[in-house]
Amino acid sequence: MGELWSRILQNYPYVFALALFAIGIYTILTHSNLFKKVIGINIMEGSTYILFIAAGNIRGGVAPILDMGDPELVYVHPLPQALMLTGIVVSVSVTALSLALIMKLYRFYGTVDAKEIMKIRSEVRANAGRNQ
Amino acid sequence: MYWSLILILIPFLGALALTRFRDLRGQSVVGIGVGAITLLASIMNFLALRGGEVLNWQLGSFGIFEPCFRLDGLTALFSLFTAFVWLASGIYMYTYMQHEERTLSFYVFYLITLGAVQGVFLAGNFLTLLVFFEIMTVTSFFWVIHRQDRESLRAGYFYLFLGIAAGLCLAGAIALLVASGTTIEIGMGAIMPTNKAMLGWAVFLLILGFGIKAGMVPVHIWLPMAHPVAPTPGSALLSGILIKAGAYGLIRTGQLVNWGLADLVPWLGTFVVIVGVATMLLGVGLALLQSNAKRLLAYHSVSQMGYIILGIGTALVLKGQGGYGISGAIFHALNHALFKSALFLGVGIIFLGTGELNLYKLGGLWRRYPWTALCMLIAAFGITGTPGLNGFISKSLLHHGVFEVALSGNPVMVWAERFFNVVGVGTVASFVKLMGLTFLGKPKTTVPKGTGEDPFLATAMGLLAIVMLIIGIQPQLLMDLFIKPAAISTGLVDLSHLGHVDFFAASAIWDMIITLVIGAAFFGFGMKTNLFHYTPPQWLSVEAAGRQIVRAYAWLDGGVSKIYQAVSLRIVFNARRQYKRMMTLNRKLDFEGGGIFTVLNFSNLNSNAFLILTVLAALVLYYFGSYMLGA
Amino acid sequence: MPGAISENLAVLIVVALLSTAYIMPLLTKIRKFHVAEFFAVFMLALALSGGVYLAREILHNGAFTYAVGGWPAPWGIELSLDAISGLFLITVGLVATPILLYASVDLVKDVGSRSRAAWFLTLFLLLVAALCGLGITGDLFNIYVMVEVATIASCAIVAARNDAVAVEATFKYLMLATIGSGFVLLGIGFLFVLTGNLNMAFIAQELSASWQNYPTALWVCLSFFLVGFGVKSALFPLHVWLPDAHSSAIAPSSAMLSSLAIKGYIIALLKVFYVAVGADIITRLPITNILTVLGMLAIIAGALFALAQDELKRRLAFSTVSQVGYIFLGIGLGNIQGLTGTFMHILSHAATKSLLFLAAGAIIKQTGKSRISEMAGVGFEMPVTLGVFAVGSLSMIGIPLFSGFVSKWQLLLGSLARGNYLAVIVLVGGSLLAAAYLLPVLRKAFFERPTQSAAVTEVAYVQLVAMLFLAVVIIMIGTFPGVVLQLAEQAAATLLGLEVLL
Amino acid sequence: MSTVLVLIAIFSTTFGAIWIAVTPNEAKTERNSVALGALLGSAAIVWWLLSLGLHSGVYPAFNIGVASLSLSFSLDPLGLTYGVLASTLWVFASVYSFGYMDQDRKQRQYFSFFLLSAGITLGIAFAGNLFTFYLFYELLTFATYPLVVHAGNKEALEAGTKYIKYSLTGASFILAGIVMLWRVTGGVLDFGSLPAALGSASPSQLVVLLFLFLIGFGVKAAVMPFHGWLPSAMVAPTPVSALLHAVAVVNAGVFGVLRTIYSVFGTEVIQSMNVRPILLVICSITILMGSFIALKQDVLKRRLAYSTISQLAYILLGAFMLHPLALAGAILHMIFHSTLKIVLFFSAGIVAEETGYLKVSQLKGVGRILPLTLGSFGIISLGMIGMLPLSGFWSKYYLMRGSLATDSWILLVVLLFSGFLNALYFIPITISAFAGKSELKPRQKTSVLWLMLVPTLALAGIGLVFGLWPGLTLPLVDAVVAQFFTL
Repeated sequence: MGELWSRILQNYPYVFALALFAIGIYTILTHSNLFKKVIGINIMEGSTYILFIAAGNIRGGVAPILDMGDPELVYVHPLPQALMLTGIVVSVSVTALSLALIMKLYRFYGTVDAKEIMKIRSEVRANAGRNQ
Repeated sequence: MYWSLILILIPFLGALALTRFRDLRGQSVVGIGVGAITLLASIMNFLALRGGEVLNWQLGSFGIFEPCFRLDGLTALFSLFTAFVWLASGIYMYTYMQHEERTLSFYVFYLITLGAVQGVFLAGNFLTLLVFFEIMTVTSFFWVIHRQDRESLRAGYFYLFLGIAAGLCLAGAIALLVASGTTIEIGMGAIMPTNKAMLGWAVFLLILGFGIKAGMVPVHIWLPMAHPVAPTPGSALLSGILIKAGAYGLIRTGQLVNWGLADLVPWLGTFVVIVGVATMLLGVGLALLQSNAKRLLAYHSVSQMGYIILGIGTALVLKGQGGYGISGAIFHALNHALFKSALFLGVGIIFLGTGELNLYKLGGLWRRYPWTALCMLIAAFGITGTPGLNGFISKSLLHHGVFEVALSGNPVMVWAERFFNVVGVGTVASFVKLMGLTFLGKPKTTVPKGTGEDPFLATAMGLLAIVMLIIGIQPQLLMDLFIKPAAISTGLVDLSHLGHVDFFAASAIWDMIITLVIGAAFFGFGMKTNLFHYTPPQWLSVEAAGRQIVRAYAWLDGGVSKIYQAVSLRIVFNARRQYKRMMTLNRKLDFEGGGIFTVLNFSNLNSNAFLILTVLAALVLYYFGSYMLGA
Repeated sequence: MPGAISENLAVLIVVALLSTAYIMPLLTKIRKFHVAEFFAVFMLALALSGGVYLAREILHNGAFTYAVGGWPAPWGIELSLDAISGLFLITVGLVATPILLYASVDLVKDVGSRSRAAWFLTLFLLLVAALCGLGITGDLFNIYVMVEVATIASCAIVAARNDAVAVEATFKYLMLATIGSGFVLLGIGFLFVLTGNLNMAFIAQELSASWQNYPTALWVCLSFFLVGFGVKSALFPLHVWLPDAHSSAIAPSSAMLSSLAIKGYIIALLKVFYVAVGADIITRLPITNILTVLGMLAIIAGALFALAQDELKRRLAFSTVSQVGYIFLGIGLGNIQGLTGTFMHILSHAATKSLLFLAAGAIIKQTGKSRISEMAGVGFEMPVTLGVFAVGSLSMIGIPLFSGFVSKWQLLLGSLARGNYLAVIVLVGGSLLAAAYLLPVLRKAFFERPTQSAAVTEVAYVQLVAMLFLAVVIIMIGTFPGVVLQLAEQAAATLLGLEVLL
Repeated sequence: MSTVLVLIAIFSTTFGAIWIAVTPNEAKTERNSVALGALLGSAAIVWWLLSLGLHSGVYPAFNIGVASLSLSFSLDPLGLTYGVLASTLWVFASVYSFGYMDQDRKQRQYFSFFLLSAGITLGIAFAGNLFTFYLFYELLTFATYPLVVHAGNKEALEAGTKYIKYSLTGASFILAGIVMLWRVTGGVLDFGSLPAALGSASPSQLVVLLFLFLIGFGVKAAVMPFHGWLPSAMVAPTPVSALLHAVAVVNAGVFGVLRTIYSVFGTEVIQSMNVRPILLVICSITILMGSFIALKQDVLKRRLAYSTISQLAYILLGAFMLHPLALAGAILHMIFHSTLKIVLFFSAGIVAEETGYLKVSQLKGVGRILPLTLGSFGIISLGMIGMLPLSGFWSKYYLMRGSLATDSWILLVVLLFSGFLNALYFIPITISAFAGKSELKPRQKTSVLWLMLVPTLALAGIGLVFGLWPGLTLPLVDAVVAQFFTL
């Protein structure tokens, strides 16, 4: 048991990241407001950044700039950081796209609440279903 | 051989030619002409085998099917009297057909059937025989339904279906014969069959098949129905000739098993004897009860065929010693052809005049129809076996045969001998009835003018009568000329005692006279006690049994189909319902408001995300589960 | 082809497509917008020819890797060009070109305005480029990037048709896809944590050495990948977004999504499972059985859902779910025939489903009827369209001489090789169900009297040409599968790490 | 050379179909001439190939395509029998259709699919491996579907759906069987080398395989549990029902069974599996039940359909007896039953066209109006019963001999009894047609009627000729028997 605790304490960034991820998912699930869903998405992706950075980080490591002078320097793994930059870009674009869509939806349905939208749409579809 | 070809082909060609003639006169001329040609051809055939050799020839080999023909004493005899009777009835039809409609079709089938029958007699192996046999069945069927009223159609169906059954039996028999490693050549005896059981069944099927044609009990039912309803010439030929095809086949069957020598089919002889006796008894018994002249004659055909079958049976029992039986059978076939057709023709003449077939409504017609009465009287004496007429000869031959088997002391055979005499008595009685009620007494019906005898009818009757007389007076001549060669060609071993048969021995004649007297007495007794009006209960008849079978089948079939319907409908119905259910379920999964399915609803974002998580959780849990179980 | 190009051909294809994509918006102002469209089509055709060239190279000289910018792995980005990428490049080019050709006819009318049309082209080309990238990439970083690009692009082209249903569907698609990519990212993160590498070859080495030490972690990350890619490629229980998205988009978008977009993620999944993690590990884990089961479920359930639909495009969308099941079944079988079947089915389903969607779009556009029950007698008015629709249906059912049969055949062999008789039954039953939901359309169209005969004409010749091209592709693959089959077998062999059988 | 000829024989009709499909619906003469020409051409080539094979023993065999699934064609006596039969009868049926379809609106569709299915049938006949066989078998279903639903009304569509359902299900059984076979034999599908390759299979595998194939083909051969589609498919135009549902399609199923038994498994394997009793019992049940059900049908074509079901079982019976004589009987029955049954259908079609009567109970006295039609019907129906001098007898004769040679007596009884049942349901049709009086007026013979009448009479004549000269088929039958039995 204690051994488990110690493991968790060693890898606390990962635990933290997973917790954040769960929170993000939870947000997406529980909130029917589209904006909140988008926020949830962002939280979720944020958690992954933490995960990567933590994985790439080394205690006392410096930025990976080649320096012939000092061979003992420890570099931080650059790859995850690069990846995360991309990830940030991606999440931004996703957010932008989803916000645009939400605007359109508001224009069409007059609401940003998923349940409302569902109700309206299902009525339309149900009528269609009845016709067939 | 060319004459045989002519025998078979000319009728078919004649039938083709007939279709050109629209008028009755032309048609009948063609009919008579063809009949004459066939008669000539059969005579030539007869002359062709003086010296008693056997002529065989193949009509080319068509691979699977090798039609081959055979000409020997038996064949020649049968084809000869066939052609003769056919000619006679052809002449008769010249007048008779003026009172019928659709004469063309009748004439066409009349000729085709002639060719077919000749083919049956001339066939050299059972396949060839079967070809003509089937043709004969179908074409003669059209005689039966010629009137096309309900009764004749019903009779026709019986006739055709039983005929087809006979054909199928023969087909099966042929297959069995081939499989049993024996020959299907006609006129050959089976030698060393590889499979005796198969041979036995083959012979049984042959007996059945030919027996159906020969009106053998219990498959005789078609005969009393079919013969009366046909137009008179048709009845005459059906009764006179076509059933002889069955008899011919039976004789050949006997020959196939070497007349019981080497016991290929042990049970055969006794079986045939019993069947023969049964046929005789039943035929004559029912004949006594008939009031319709034609039906009476038809039942007599049954009983006379019984005589022939009995003769064959005795020959089979005596294993090659049965010269009497077989020659009697052949002789009786010839005689029966003559007098039965004569009788039918005579009745037909009366029917033309009076339009009446019920004996009890006829009477005193001998003034009106003297010539007919005379010829019919001769024929009646013939069939009752009065000394001095043809029937007497053949019957005494048969009686010799039966007597010989009876000597063996086997109770069956003894009783056969006794029944033989009883049937004789019955025959006499019924013919006294026929002749007496028809011609004697006071007239009960008025006969319109111009419907009496005319030369053609008279000629037809006369021809037959004369031949009968000749046979009756000169039996030995006939024996040497026709019967012996025929009997020889049936492969009999011993014919020595046929040479010196004393037909007119006092004892034989005495017996016959006694029979006649008893018969007459019995007729008187029957008339007094209204015995002849007794109708046997329906359930006794074979038809009734058949009807029961049909009803049972219908019941069974109805039940089965009901069950089938119920089950299949149920299945289909359930399948439909389940399908509908599934489809509605799918729609619910697809639309909002799916009741309990809202959780999985495809259009609902939250539930979808939830679904994804559950899948993930399921995966991980599955792994841990297996992990724990594994560890 | 000059050496400089042929060496860098792999990356050139992607780059060319990307740059074309970015040019498109600039072409809005030119007088004849068709020029722009045909330019795009032309670029796609070029990409196709490049893909064919690469495939030939790979077939003859074997697979090779290409270090982008000359930086070797693990620092540089590595493209691994093997039979898989060759096959997928061909697939993408072969299918995307006719789709865009079809779209180009009245794109402006479909999406509303010229500028929107131009942006549509951009997104389309972006999608194609991303798919090509997925085909040729060799490390997880790239996979992630390409997956994201593909996701966003496909979402956007769904929304291209500017109406409520489309947008709503798009939003849902976006949300779920993002969750999916979140999982994918987590999975990549796990792999990175476990191995410290993002290059698949290296990861494979690391894992094969030391995977027994942390099976649980590996399993969890595999599940992340499965769910993440499963969502994006509409594996059965996760397919929920697909019907809405694919049925509400305009015909070319639906065709593109249903036939190619999904396959991109499947290729990615294959690479992760079989290249990064390695065939021996995967086949030893129960995940393959899970894939098989899910695949069978997908085949049956998708078909049943399709049966229930009356809207033609929706029915086709659900049929996609069912067909994806075949692909996953093949992945789960994990033997050479099964994976060959998977690749063949990726190709044949791409061609077939795009053909069906295009034909359906043509019907709906010309007759204005979107429901099957209204389509009585359409076949007499649009014989060519319905004819190619018939070709597509037969291929989907898996009639010999059509491409569908080849893949089904391989899958059947694979499942028998696995001794999985249930899979055999499911495959056969699945094709029967396909007949059940596709043939009624033809029956309606060809053999039932039209209710009222509106004067309906065929679509434009260019569109007919596009559809006929796809039909010919289907029949050619079905009749002479030789080369393609060889490529697919080689791809399967590469995945399984067998030496290439030629 | 002969390779090319085979391809021409198969695909000439296909080209004809395309040609017809592009000719306008009005160009009747062009269409008819194209159809007749294509069919005659292919039939002539098939006959030539047959004579070549029979005289010089040269049977062309070749492959198309690459990789594992190659289309392979190889001719053999069995295939040629079916091919000759189908292509010849197709010619007659096309002439008949010219008359029958004279007033039809969708003649173009009809004739193109008519020709298409002719080519496909030849493909089935000449297929050299199971895959090719399956391919054409599958295609046949789709090519004949339009002919079945030609009427376009509700009933026809339902019948067509039923047809498709049954056929596709059967075909999927076959597909499963083929794949399994592929596994078992390691990729050998050629008929020539299959029996040898099956040596390694385990008994259980063999049984599963056999039943997969038999069920698959049994659907098209209308064996009893799977016969449901045949009677309902009778809504098709008469030439179609005649050709497809008495000759081509059903015989394709029968042919498939023959292939399965003799070319795929080989007699030794089947013998060793001792499944023979089961199969024979199924066939006997089909024979008898078919006849019994036919007795109750009042619609003429349905009655014919059930009689077809029972007659096809004869062929299967012969195939399952695994004896040279029985096989000869099966082949003969395949030939003779087709030639006879097609006449019956043609006559029924003429009656329906001329008088509009479909029911047996309506036929009273029609024989007076259409004497030739009903006459040929009556004569040929005697052949179906198995009466000489008609060809039907000889096949039954050989079947009976086969059943005796294999010591299965009961089959002899079954054959005879079903023959009698045939009589029970065929004879009354003719009799009532000729006996009764009909209120219809006899009409003059139009050219259309002659177009329908001539093939009917010709085929009836052929039936008679075969009855008197059954040896004409002997070389073919001998070749087939010698192909599978070493005598």
